[in-house]
Amino acid sequence: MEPSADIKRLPAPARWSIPGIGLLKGMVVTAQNMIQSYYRKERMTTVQYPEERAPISPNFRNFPFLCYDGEDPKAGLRCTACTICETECPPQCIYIVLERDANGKSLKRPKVFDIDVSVCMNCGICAEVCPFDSIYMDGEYELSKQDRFNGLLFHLDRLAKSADYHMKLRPKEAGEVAARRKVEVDKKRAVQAAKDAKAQTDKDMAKPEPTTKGEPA
Amino acid sequence: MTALLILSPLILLAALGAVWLARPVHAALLLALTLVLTAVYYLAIGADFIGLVQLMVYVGAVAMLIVFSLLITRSGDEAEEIARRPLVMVVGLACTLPVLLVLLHSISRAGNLPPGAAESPAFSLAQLGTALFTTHAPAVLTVAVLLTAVMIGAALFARGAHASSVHRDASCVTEFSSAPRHASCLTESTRKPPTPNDS
Amino acid sequence: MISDPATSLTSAVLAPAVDDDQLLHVSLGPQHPSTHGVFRMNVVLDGETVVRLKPVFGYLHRNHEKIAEGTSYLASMPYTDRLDYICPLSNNWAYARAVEKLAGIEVPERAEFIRVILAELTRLINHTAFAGFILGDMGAWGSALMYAFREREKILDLFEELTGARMMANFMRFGGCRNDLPDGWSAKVSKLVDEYGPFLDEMEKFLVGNEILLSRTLNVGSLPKEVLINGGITGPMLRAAGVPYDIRKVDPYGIYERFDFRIPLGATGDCYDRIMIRFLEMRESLKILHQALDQLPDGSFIHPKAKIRNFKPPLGEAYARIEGPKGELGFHLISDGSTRPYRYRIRPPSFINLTLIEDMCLGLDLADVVVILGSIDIVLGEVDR
Amino acid sequence: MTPLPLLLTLSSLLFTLGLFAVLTRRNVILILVGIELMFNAANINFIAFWRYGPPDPDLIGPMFVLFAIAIAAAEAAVGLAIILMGFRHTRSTDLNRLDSLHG
Amino acid sequence: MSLLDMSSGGPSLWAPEWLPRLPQRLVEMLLQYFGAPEWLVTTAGWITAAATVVGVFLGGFALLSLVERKTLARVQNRLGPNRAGWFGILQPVADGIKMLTKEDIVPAKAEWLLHLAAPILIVMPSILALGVIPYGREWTPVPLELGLLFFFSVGAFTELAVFMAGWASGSKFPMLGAMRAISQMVSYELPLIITTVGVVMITGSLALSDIVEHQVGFHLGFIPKWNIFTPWGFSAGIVFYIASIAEANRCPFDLPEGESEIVAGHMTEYSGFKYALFFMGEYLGLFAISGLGITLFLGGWQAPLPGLGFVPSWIWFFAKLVVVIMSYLWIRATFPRVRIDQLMRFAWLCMLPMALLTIPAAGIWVFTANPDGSHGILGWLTTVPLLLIPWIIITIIFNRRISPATRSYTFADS
Repeated sequence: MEPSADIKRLPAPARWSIPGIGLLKGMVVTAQNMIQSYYRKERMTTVQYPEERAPISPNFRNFPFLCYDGEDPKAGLRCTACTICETECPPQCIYIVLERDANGKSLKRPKVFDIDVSVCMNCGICAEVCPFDSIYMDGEYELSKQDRFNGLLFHLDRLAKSADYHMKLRPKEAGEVAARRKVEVDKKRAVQAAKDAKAQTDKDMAKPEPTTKGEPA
Repeated sequence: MTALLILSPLILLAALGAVWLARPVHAALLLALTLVLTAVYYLAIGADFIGLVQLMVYVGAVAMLIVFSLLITRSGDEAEEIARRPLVMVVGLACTLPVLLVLLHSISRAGNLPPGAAESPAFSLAQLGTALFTTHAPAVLTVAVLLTAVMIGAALFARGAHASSVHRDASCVTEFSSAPRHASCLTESTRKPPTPNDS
Repeated sequence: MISDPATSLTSAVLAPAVDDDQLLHVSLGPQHPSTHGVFRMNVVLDGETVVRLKPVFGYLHRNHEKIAEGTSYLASMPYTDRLDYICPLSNNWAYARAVEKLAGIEVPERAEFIRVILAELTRLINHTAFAGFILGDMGAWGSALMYAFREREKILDLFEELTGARMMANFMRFGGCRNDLPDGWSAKVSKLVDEYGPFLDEMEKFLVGNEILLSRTLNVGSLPKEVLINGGITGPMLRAAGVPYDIRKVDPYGIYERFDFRIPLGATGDCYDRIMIRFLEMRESLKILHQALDQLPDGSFIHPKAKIRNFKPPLGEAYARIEGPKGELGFHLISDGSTRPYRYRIRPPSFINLTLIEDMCLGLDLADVVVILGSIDIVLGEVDR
Repeated sequence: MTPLPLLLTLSSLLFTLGLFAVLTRRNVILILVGIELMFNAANINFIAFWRYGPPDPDLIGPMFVLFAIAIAAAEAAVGLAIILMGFRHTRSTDLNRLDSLHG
Repeated sequence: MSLLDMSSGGPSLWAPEWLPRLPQRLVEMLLQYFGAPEWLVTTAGWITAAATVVGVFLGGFALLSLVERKTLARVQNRLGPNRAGWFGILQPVADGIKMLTKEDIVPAKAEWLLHLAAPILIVMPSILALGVIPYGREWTPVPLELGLLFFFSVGAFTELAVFMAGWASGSKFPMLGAMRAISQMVSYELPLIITTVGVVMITGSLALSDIVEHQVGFHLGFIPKWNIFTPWGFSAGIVFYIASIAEANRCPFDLPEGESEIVAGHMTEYSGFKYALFFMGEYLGLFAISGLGITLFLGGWQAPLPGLGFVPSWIWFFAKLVVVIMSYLWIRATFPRVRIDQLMRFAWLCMLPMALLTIPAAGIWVFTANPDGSHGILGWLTTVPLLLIPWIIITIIFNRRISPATRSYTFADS
């Protein structure tokens, strides 16, 4: 790579100029900007925030939320407390405790799911790594709190948001997820139904299984 | 008379401070105060033009020059205690007190000056101008020559000083292009001993 | 170590012997309006002339490299955004390239195009903001800065639409990008690229002939080529001095070989050249953007086998570099076969460019220090890491 | 009573103070301060005699003060230039260290 | 005797020309009505007149601080302060409350007396200087015979105040700022004063109202006989304008407080109300120096075109003031700051010679005047080359020194 002979002068400095011409040109530019700021939208891009809000793109991500199906946040929570997000989270702002029944058996749902949003850096890796379509990035942004510690530590009740909310927030992504989940759930239902039918036909004593849903761990 | 009675103690106090105070900047500022108060007195007795010129030249130029020199030479912070050097004190007083006595003596003997001479009315600017360019024209010319000489002289002094410091000289820029001389500047820049401020 | 003092740069400036107590020790920073962050320079002044200058780094040290050695490869990606936060996407790219080299991952063509587009947009952002910042350092009351930020905002809006965040993009993935371009995004970029030329014209009209700017920058802060090369300076600073070194040309990466663009070179390497080189580079970036947008192929935006979780590159070592807007940005990774890098090291252009600041500033005014610092174009997030 | 004697006393005191400063100060710039005080004392005398002395139709008193002010300014400028020159050589404004006549 | 008796001499109380003096006249009449002694009436009248001027310009200061921010914001494509009150009209009040309620910090190393005196001393001369400017045909607050000299004499205190602020703070940035300020002010005061000498020579008076009266009338029926429209006056006006920017510490000569280099210069260690006083002093000084420039070169309170005499004269003065100050704002929004050595070189090698040349040019202009006061071709033929040739020389030197044309950029082949 060698300098070529292709010599090009930059816009123009004339060999002779009257002192002050360059400054006057600059003043013309500023004057143009000032006048055009009154009638050209590209010049005056200010959005007066609390009254008007700039549109948020569907991709915008802020802090994570947990998605649940149906009406009940407790019952419909997709999260299985697998702690993948907890381990992958770069600033380690997620804290999960698995809920167990009296026998110590995993109930596959979180007893505690905390996200410290004062630590979270909105990277979205938790949403990316989640295999259960449970955690997504929220678009909510007015989150300032008087209480710096407890106010910014989001618990499960604060984090859980319905699938409808997700659908409203990011229709495309949520639509894909919903379609995929529907297929999966249908398949699972079919498998389950087949299994149930088989069990029924075996007609042996099979305890009536609650048809909640079982996600593969 | 009232003005004088009010102002003269202030003038003397300020002058005393200018002579006595240890920190040079205080002394310079009190000199400025002395000159300002004197100018106020001039204004009070009707010598408006002189008073304003005194303000402009002494406060605006001379005091500023002195203060600026103190800043440049960074002697603004050193205290200079006359009182700590008794010998100097004694010699100084020994030399100045006789002068003061002689002056006061001659003033006290000058009682036979025309007493209470008709107070000169405040002069007008036109009067002053006329006098300046007729009666005193040679003096004006002389002062003009003097001031020109001073301006050139001061400029030459300053210029000589400028040339002696390497600061932003054209040669500095051209020297940069002679690479071999400065190939060492990477190591050179770390050569300085640590300064107290570096910690 | 010390050569003949008579020939050394510093002693030439210090020619009149100066007592140390006559000098003024000023600490520029860490809280100072124009140190571009928490950076500190211990300046020793004779009058207003700099006789010594010692940069003090580390006020923004965040232990990034060590943290990265304790987390998975992917978890370091969002941290690279925070290195040079003016241009996060080129940091993403450099890191992604290093990991791809380490693991031998192929990148689909479309992803390469997306990366080039983003990197060149980032270059536009950086150089535009640079012009504003340096004018601010010179004391222009923010007009140029505001114009620059106005245009930068437009690009940031596009980034937000694509990556979900304006600055902290976290967009590149090993083997591609995180998501595909949204509908109509490339059309918006085309429109922006078309409008950027007139904006650059306006900025050049505003700045190029400005007599005060000329007198502040001409012959200020230049160093001989050899010193710059020995000091490891890269990027526009080096090219302003006339050294044809641009990694996009000398060690082409990605798909830069397919594009037709040129590398502008200055002659003296003073602050004025540094400004002008950046303006010329922006024009070349626009050319690249035009070509890339025209040729943007369809296809996958990420390698189908790219792993997100449990990513374990084979044992080995890789160094990958790109031509970041500020210079050569490189990542050196050593893998021990686990999910975490054994060694993670960044070559930050801001930091290395900053190391020669004393040599550039000696013998100049305090006001020049600020301009020179501005012309180096540092971001403290990258300097201190 | 005419304030003339009072004014003359004031100016003598000022003059003496200036003289004392010139004799005792070590810093060259402060010696200049003393000289300015002495100039000022002389000026007060001129004004005093113009104002309270015999009639002065030619305005000799104010005229003298004008010229004195001009010359004092010139003197200060040149004096300080010389001091700064000396300062560049010796890095000091102490009179005791400005004793060599060569650079 | 009626309170609003018009027969007591002087023009009508309600005449627009006398409007600015209305408070003074009202106070005088009120006191006369209650039979106050003569000296009290006069003194109270003077105090009211002074208070009027100070009030007008303090209001102007508040307004300018808002207008400056709004204008700069518009130039930079922002909106500027618009939250306090309608269009941000209450922003100065909000600023004032903020400044007043802030903690007043005196550094431990500061000399508290000088530290306190500096902001006061910086406001005082500006207010004093505002007193002698003729704002209208009937409105010169203090019609001094030595008005011009008075203006520059009190202006000398500004430098002293800046020095005191810088030195008494006991800190390094203020010290650097003070050194810059002193060298800058001393250097630019010289051309500033010298350019006014030409005006004084033409007018033959140091009284500012005489200077305005001398510029009355129109050439050819429509070009005002302002000093700026003469060759020497044009040159002097340019020099005066540049020097006044420097004297008012405005961009591009705002080195003493150059915030990107020395934080805030001499004001670094100030806070709260003292800091506000510095700003007040700066803005009042800006008003004063622009007012002086208008008086000397732009015809003071006179209308710019014939037939506009029906508008009260003080309105013209303030209109001109607005134009001049807007030009300062425009410059501030555009220019970078110069460096200290360039500033000094510019002052001594360009401003001072050009200022000095206006004196002989003005002298020639007086000598070549026709007996009726008009100027023939001779005056133009002699003064124009006298002033133009140095400008050309300066242009040539300038082009040698900084020319972007010497720069060329190559492109590397791949």
